[in-house]
Amino acid sequence: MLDTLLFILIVLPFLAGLGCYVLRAEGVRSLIVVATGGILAAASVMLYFQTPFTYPVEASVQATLFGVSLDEIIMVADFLLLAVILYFGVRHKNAIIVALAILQGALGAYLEFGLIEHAPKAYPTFVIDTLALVMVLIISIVGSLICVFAIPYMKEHEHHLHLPASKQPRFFLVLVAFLGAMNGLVMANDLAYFYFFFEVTTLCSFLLIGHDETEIATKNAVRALWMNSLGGAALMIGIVWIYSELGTLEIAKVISQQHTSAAMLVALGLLCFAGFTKAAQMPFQSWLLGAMVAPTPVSALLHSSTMVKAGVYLVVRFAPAYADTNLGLAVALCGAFTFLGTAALAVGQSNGKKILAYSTISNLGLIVACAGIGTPTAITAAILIIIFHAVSKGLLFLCVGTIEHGIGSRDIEDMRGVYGKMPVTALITMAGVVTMILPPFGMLLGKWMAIESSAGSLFVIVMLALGSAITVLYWARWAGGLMSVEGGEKFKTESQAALTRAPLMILCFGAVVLSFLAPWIYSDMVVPLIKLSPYAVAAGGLQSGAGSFAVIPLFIVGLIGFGVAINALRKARSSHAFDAPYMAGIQSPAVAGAYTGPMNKPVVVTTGNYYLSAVFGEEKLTPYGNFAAIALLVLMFALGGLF
Amino acid sequence: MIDHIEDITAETLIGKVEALKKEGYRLVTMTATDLDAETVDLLYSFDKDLALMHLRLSAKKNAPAKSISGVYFAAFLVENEIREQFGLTFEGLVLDFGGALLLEDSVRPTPLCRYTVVEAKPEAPVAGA
Amino acid sequence: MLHMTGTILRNLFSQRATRLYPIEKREPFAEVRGELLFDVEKCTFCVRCQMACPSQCITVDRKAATWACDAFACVYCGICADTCPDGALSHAPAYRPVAREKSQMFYQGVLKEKPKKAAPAAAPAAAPAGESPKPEKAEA
Amino acid sequence: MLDSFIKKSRIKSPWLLHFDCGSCNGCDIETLACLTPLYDVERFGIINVGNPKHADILLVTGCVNHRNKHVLKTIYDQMPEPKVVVAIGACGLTGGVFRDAYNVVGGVDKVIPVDVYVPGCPGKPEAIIDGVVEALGKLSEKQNAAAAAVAAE
Amino acid sequence: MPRTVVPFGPQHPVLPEPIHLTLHCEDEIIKEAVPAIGYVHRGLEKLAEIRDHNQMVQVVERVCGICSMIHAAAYCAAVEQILGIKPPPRAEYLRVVWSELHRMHSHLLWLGLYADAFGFESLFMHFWRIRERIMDVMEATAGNRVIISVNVVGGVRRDLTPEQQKWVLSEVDWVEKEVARLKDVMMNDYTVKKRTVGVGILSKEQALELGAAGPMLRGSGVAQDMRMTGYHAYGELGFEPVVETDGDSYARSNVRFREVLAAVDLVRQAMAKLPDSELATAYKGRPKGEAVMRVEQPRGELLYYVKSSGGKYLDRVRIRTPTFANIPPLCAVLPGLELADIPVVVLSMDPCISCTER
Amino acid sequence: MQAFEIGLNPATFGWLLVGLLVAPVAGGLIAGVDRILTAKCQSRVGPPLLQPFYDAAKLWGKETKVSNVWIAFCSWMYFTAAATSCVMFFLQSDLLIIFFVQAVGAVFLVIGALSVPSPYSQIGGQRELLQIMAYEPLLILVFVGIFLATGSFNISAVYAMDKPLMLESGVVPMVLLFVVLGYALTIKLRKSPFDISGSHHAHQEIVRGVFTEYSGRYLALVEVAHWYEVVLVLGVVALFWATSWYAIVILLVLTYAAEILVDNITARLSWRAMLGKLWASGLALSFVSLAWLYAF
Ligand code: NFV
Ligand code: SF4
Ligand code: SF4
Ligand code: SF4
Repeated sequence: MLDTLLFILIVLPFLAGLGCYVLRAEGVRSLIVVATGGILAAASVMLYFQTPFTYPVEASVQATLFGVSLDEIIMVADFLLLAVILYFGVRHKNAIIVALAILQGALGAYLEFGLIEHAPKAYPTFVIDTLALVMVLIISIVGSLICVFAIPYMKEHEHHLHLPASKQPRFFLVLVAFLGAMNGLVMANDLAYFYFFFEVTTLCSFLLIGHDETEIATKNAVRALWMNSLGGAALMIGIVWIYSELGTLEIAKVISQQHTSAAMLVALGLLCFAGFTKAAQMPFQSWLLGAMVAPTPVSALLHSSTMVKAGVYLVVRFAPAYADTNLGLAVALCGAFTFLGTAALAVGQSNGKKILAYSTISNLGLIVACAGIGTPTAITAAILIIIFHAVSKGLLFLCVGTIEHGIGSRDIEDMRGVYGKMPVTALITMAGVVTMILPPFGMLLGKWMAIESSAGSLFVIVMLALGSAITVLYWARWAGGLMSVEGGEKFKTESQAALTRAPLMILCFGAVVLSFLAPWIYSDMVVPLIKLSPYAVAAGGLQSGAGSFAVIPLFIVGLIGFGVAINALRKARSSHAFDAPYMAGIQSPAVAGAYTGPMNKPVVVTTGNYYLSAVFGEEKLTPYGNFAAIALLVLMFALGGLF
Repeated sequence: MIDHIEDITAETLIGKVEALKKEGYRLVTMTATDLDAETVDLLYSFDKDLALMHLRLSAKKNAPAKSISGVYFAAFLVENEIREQFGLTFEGLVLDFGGALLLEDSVRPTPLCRYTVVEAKPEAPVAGA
Repeated sequence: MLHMTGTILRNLFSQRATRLYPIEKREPFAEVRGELLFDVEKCTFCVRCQMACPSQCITVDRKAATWACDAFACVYCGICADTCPDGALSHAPAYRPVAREKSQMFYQGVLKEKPKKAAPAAAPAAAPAGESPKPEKAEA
Repeated sequence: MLDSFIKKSRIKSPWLLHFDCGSCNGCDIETLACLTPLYDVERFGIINVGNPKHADILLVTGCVNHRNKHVLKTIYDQMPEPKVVVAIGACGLTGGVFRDAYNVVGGVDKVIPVDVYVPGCPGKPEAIIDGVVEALGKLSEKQNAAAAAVAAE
Repeated sequence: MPRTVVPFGPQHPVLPEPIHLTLHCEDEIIKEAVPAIGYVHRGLEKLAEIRDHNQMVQVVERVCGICSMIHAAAYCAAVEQILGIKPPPRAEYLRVVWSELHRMHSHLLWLGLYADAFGFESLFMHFWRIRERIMDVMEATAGNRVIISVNVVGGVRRDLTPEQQKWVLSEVDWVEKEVARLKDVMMNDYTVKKRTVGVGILSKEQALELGAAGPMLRGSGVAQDMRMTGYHAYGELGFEPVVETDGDSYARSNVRFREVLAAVDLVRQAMAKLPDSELATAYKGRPKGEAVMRVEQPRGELLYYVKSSGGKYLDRVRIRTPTFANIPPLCAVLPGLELADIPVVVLSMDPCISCTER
Repeated sequence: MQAFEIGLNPATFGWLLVGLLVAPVAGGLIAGVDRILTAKCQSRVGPPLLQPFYDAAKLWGKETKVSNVWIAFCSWMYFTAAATSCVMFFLQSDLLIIFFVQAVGAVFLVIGALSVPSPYSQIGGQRELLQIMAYEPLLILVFVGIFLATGSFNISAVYAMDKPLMLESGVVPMVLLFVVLGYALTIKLRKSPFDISGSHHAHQEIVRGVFTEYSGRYLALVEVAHWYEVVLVLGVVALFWATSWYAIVILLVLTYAAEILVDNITARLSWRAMLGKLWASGLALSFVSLAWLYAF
C-alpha cells in the first residue's frame, strides 16, 4: 500500500510525462494528463489517511525501485543531472553555470566516494509527516489542476504562435514530471535524495521557462539556471558540511535538535541560502520575474505548488534546527525584508503576472520570516500561509492566463472593465484577490498569526506592518479595476472550455472552503507536526493568549453581509436607474465613456492606477533592495557563524 | 485721440512686432473693429514701462491675416477670439481652436460683424414700444 | 503650524458672527435700491424710464396709458428712478420677495393732460394696480 | 416611523449644488456668502456639495449661454429625485441685462424646470436663503410623489 | 505609464465659475493641460450696438460682479476721454474710494477661495467673514452690496456724507486689524507653505513674455501697476506697487494679501483729501472718436477701447481683462504640477471667467 | 480570547447590542457635535445636533441611481464590515482582527469607487488606498505596542490591567504611540490635513473623491458605516486610559477636541506629503516607542 502510494506520487508523474512525450497524439496526452492528475490527487488524499509514517517502515530495510537499490539510482541520476546542467551551461556559454555544475559534481563525488561510509543506512528514506503531507496535497491537487488547465491553454497558446510542429509533448513531459520531483523532494528524509529532487526542479524550471525558445525566454531561463545552481551549490556545500559535522544525511536527525555551534549554523545558513534562491528571495527575485515569459500554467505551477515552495519548504523544514538562534533571527530579517521589498516593487507594476510574481515572493518572504522566528505560532503561520497561498495564487495565475487569452493582454490597466467581457472569470479573479488579502480567509489568518508571533521582534514587525499595508494597495486596485464598467449591463454568461473552467472553479471553491476549514486544518495538520497546540480551537475560532480569530463566526457574519449585498446588487440591477459617471457635467451624449472637451470634441476618459514610479519603480527600488538584501545575507552568515 | 499709434501694413507687421519685442514691449492685446463690408481694423496694443504703443492695420476680411502668435505666444487667445467673432482667419496661429473657443456651432457665426450680417436678428428689445 | 489657533479659539469662546436670518431680520440700510415701486398716479407716461433702462424691461404705452415692467429682468440699477421727472419710481429698501411663478408689474393709468395731473378720484378705480402673474413674455 | 423620519429629514437636510451658468459672478459670490459665517446656511442643514449625484437643490445663477445649457441639463438630469431648482438673479430669471446678447439663451427655465425664482442683481444672501426656504416647501410637496416612486422600486 | 484623463470643470466645486481643463496625468502629475472656455461668454460687447453709451455703463458693470465698479469707472473714463470732459475732483476721489473698497472685497474673497482650494476651510470662513464688513459699507454707501452702480459718464451718482465717511473709516480700520491678524497664517503656516511655496512658478521673463498682468506679474517681480499712471485721483495719492519676486503661488498670494492692506491705506488717504466739488460734469452731445483707457483691477490691468462715430450707439466697446491676459501664463505653468495643486495654481492667478469671456 | 469564552451570556449579548445599535448612534451624535464645534470655531452657528441623522435618513429616501451596480454591493459590504468590526470591539476581541475586518470595509469602499469609470471616483479610490497604506502600518505598530504592554492583542487584556495603558512602561513610549494613533485617527476621521481621498468638505479638487459615485441610500450606508468606524477608532483611543469611565470620557473629549482643532488650523496636504510625513514621523515615533518597550 505505502510503496504503491509513494510510487504513484513520485514515479508515476515521470512515467506519465514520458507517456506524453512518446504518445504524441493530443487526445492521448489530454487523457494521460487528466488521468495522472486524478490519480495523483486521489493518492495524495489517501496519503492523508496514512500520515504520519516512514518508508521503509523498518528503518533497516533499504528502499528499492524495480529491485534496484534506490540509493544507487539516485546517485547515478544525480551525476547525470549535473552533466545535463553542465551541458546546458556550455551550450548557453554561461561560465557560472559550468563552474557551479563542476563544483557540485566534485563535491558530490567527494561526498559519495570520500566521506560516506557505504553501510546500509539505518534510517528511513522517506518520512511523511504532516508538513510533507501538506506539501504533497498541494502539489498533487493544485499542481494537477494547473496541469489540466494547461491542456486547453497550451492548445490556444500554440495556436497564437503558429508553430510548425507542436512542442507540447516535451512541455507536458517536464510539467508533469515536475510534480513527481516535488513530491519526492518533500517526502525525502535523506539529504542526498533531497538534493537530487532539488536539482530536478531546477532543471525542470529551466526547461519550462525556456520553453518558447524566444531570445528573452532563453535568456531568462539561463538566469534562472545560474541562480538556482548557486543555491544548488550552497545546498551541496551545506550537505557536505552537515555530514562532516553530524555524520549523517538524515533530515529527521538534523532537525531533531537545536544547533548552536557556529559550524552547524553556517551549514544550516547555507541550506537556507539554497532555499532563498529557490524561493526567489531578494536579491534573487529576478529569476522568478524572468520566469514570467513562460506560458502561464508554468508560472502558476512554479508559484503556487512547486519550485518556489521547495525553497520555503527547505527553510521551514529545517527551522527547528536553527530555532532561537541568531541565524533564525537573521532568516526572519531576510524574509521580512523580502516581504516588504517585493511588496513595494509590486506597487510599481502594471503587468499582472509581474504583480503576481512579486506578491508570491513577498508571501514567501513572510513564510521565511515565520520560519526564522521559529516559535510554534510562527511555524503554524508558515504552514497555513503555504497552504492558502498555493490555492489562491494558483487560482490567480490561471485567472490571468484566462483573461490574457480573452483580451490579449496581461496588463492590469487593460483588464479594466474585464467584468463587461468575461464576467465569470472576473468574478473568480475578484474572489481570488479577496481570499488573498481579506479576513476571514486563510491568507489573512496566516498573516495575522505571522504578525502576532513576530510582535516580539522589532525590525521584523515594522517590516511586516509596512509590507502588509502595501500589499492591500496593489491587490485592491486591481480588483476594483476589473469591475470598472459603465452602467449595469446584464450579467452575460461566458463560454469557456470545461478544462479551463473546472480548475478555476475548483480552486476558487477550494480557496473559500479551505479557509472555512482553517481551524480543523490547524488541528489536523499543524498540531501533530509541532507537537504543541499554541492555539485553542473553540467556537470555530483559534485563540491563544496573545489573540483570537473567530474564523467561523466571521464567516457566518460575512456570509450574511454578502447575501444582503448581493441582494442589493440584484435590486439595483433590476431597477435600471443607471446614471452616467460624474464627469463635471459634460458627459458626451453620443460617445460612451467620453466627455465633450476642448473645441467641442469628445475626449475619451481613461484612468490609470498610481504606480508611484518615483519611489516604487522597479529600476529605482531594485538596486537599493538588492543591496540591502545582500547585506542582510552577509549579516546572516556573520550572525550565524560568529556570534 | 489715441497717443502713439502707428499705421502698418500686413507686410511690415511681423517685422515691426518682432522689433517691438526686442525692445522689451509686452503685448497687451489686439482689438478688432468692423469698418465696412470688406475691412476689419486691427489695433495691436503694446506696453513698456506703463506707456502704451499701438499699431493699426486694416485687414481684408476675405484674406487671412498674419498671426503674431509666433512672436508673442499670448496672442493666440485673442486671435482665436477675433477669428470667431469676425470671421477673420489668421495664418500661422500656433494653437487653433477652430472657431470653437467661445461659441457653439448653433450660434450665429461672426457675431461681432456689423456689416456682414449673416442672419438678421431683431434688434428690438423685449419690452420695446 | 499653530498660527490659526488663536483665531479659532477666540471664535470658539466669543459671540458667533452669524446673523440669524430669517429669525432675526436686520434693518436694511436706508438707501438700498430694493424692489422697484411705481406710483401710477404720478406717472405721466413720458417713456423716459423706458428709454433709460439698461435692462430694457420697462414698457410704457403712451396712448393706452399703461406702464409695465418685467420685474424679474430688472437689475436694480436705479436709473429709471433717477430719470423719472415725476418721481413716479422709487426703490423700497427691501428686495422683491422670492416667488414660485414669474410675474409682471402692470399698471393701467389714465391719460393726463400734459402739464397737469388728472383728478385723483379717477385713478384708483381705473387701475387694477398690482401684479398679475402672467406667463413670461416671448423674447427675441 | 422611518418613513416619516425620512420625510422630515428631507426638508432638514437640503444639500445644495451651485452652478454658474454664465453669470457675472455677482450672484455666485452672494451664493457663496450664504455659506460663510454671517449667513451660515449650515444652520438649516445645508451643505454645499460639488456633485449633482448628492444634491437636492440646484442653485443656478447666470443667464445660460449656448455652451452652458448642455451642462446645465446634464447636471440637472444627474440629480436624483426629489429635487428642486432655484434660479437666482435677474440673469437666472430672464437673462437680465444680457437678454439681448447673441450668446444668451436667457433664463434658466428655458432649459430646465425652475421651482423658485430669486430676483435681484445680484440676489442678496438673505434673498437666496428665502429662496432655499421656499424651495424646501416645494420639496416637501414634491416628496410624496417621489416617496411613492422609491417605494415602488 | 497609463494616463488618467480628468475633465476638470466646467461644473466643479473648486471652480466658482465654469471653465474646463482637460488634464492628462500620471500618478496625479499633470503631463498635459488643455483649456476650454466659452461657458460664460455672453457677447456683451455686442450690446453696445443696441444700448446707448449711458446704458452701457450698467452693462459693462455687469461684466463681472467682483470687479464691477472698476469696469464701469474705466468705461466712463474712456467715454469721458472721447467727450473731452473731466469729472470733478470729488468724483475722482470717490471713484478711488470705491475702487479700493472693491479691491479689498475682491482680494478678501479671493484669499478665502484660495484657502479653500488647499482645504483650509476655517481660513476661508474667516476671510469671508471679514469681507462682509466691506459689503456692508458698499450697501450702505452705494445702495447695493455687489454691483453698486455709482458711476455715470461724467462722474458719480452717490456721495459720502461726513458721518458715512467716519463710519467707513472705522470699518476699514476693523478690517485692517482683522486681516493683519491672519498674516502669520497666510505667510508662515507650515501646511499653507507646504501647499504654496514653489508651486506653479512663473519666472519674470515668462511673465513678461506671456503677457501676464496684475498680481501674477507683480508676484514674478515686475513692478507694474496701472495705478502708477495716476488715473482718477491716484496721481495725488501716495502709492507704491506691491511686488514679490519668487513667482510662485505663495508670492502671488502675498501680493494680494499686502494689497488689501495697501488698499486700506489708499482709502484713508483718499478720504483725508476728499475735495469738495460737484459729483458729475454735465456734457452735451454724443461721443465721437476713439479712446483707450487702462485701469488697475484687482486682477491687474484692464483695458477699454471705445469707438464711436457720434451716432446713437457706440461703434465698438472692447474689453481686455486681466484674467484673459493671464490664461497663457497659466497654461504654461500647469504641466508638471500635481493634481492637488491645480486648484491652488489656478486660483493663484485669480481667474475671473466672466471678465475673461465677457 | 474571553470574547468567545464568555459564550452567549447576557453580558456578551448586551455588548453585542451596544456595538451594533448604540455605537452608530453615538457615532452620529459625535459627528453632529463635531459639526457644531467646527462651526463654532469658524464663528458660525452650525447645524442641529441631529443633522447627521437627518442627512442619512434623507439619503436613504432618495431615488437610487447608480453608474455601476457594484456600488450597491460594495456599500453594503462596507457597512457590514464596519458594523462587524465595531461589534467585535465591544466584544473585546483581537485588535488586529478587528482592524483587518475594518479593512475589508475600506477595501470594498475602494473597489466600489474603482468600479465606476469616472475619473474622480477613480482618483478618490486610488488616494483612499494610499491613505490605507499610510495608516495601516501605524495602527499595527500601535497594537504591537499595546501587545508589548499587556502581553496580548486581545482588548480584554487591556481591561484586565489595573494601571492605565498610558502609564505603562514609563509613559514616554505609550504617549508616543498615542501620537501615532492620532495620525491614523486624523485620516480615519477624514480630517484636515489628511482629508485627501474625499473630505466632508465639498470644495476639493476631486469633488467627493472616493464617495463621488455613491449616492442615495448607498451613500447613506457609507455614512453610517463611517460612524461605526469613528466609534471604533475612538474606542482604541479610549484603551489608553481604560481604568475608569471618567478617564475614558476625558481622554476622548480631549482627543476629539484636538482633532477638531487640527482640522481647523491646517490646510490639506497633498498625498505625497501625507505619505512622506506619516511614514517618516509616524514610523520613527512608533519605532522609538517600540524600541523603548522592548528595552524595558
Ligand atoms: N479684477 C478683475 Fe475682473 C476685470 N476686469 C478680471 O479678469 O474680475 Ni471679474
Ligand atoms: S415712470 Fe416716470 S419716466 Fe417712466 S413714464 Fe412714468 S413719468 Fe415717465
Ligand atoms: S432699476 Fe434699472 S433695470 Fe430696473 S427698471 Fe429701473 S432702470 Fe430698469
Ligand atoms: S443677476 Fe446681476 S449680479 Fe447676478 S449674474 Fe446677472 S448681472 Fe450678475
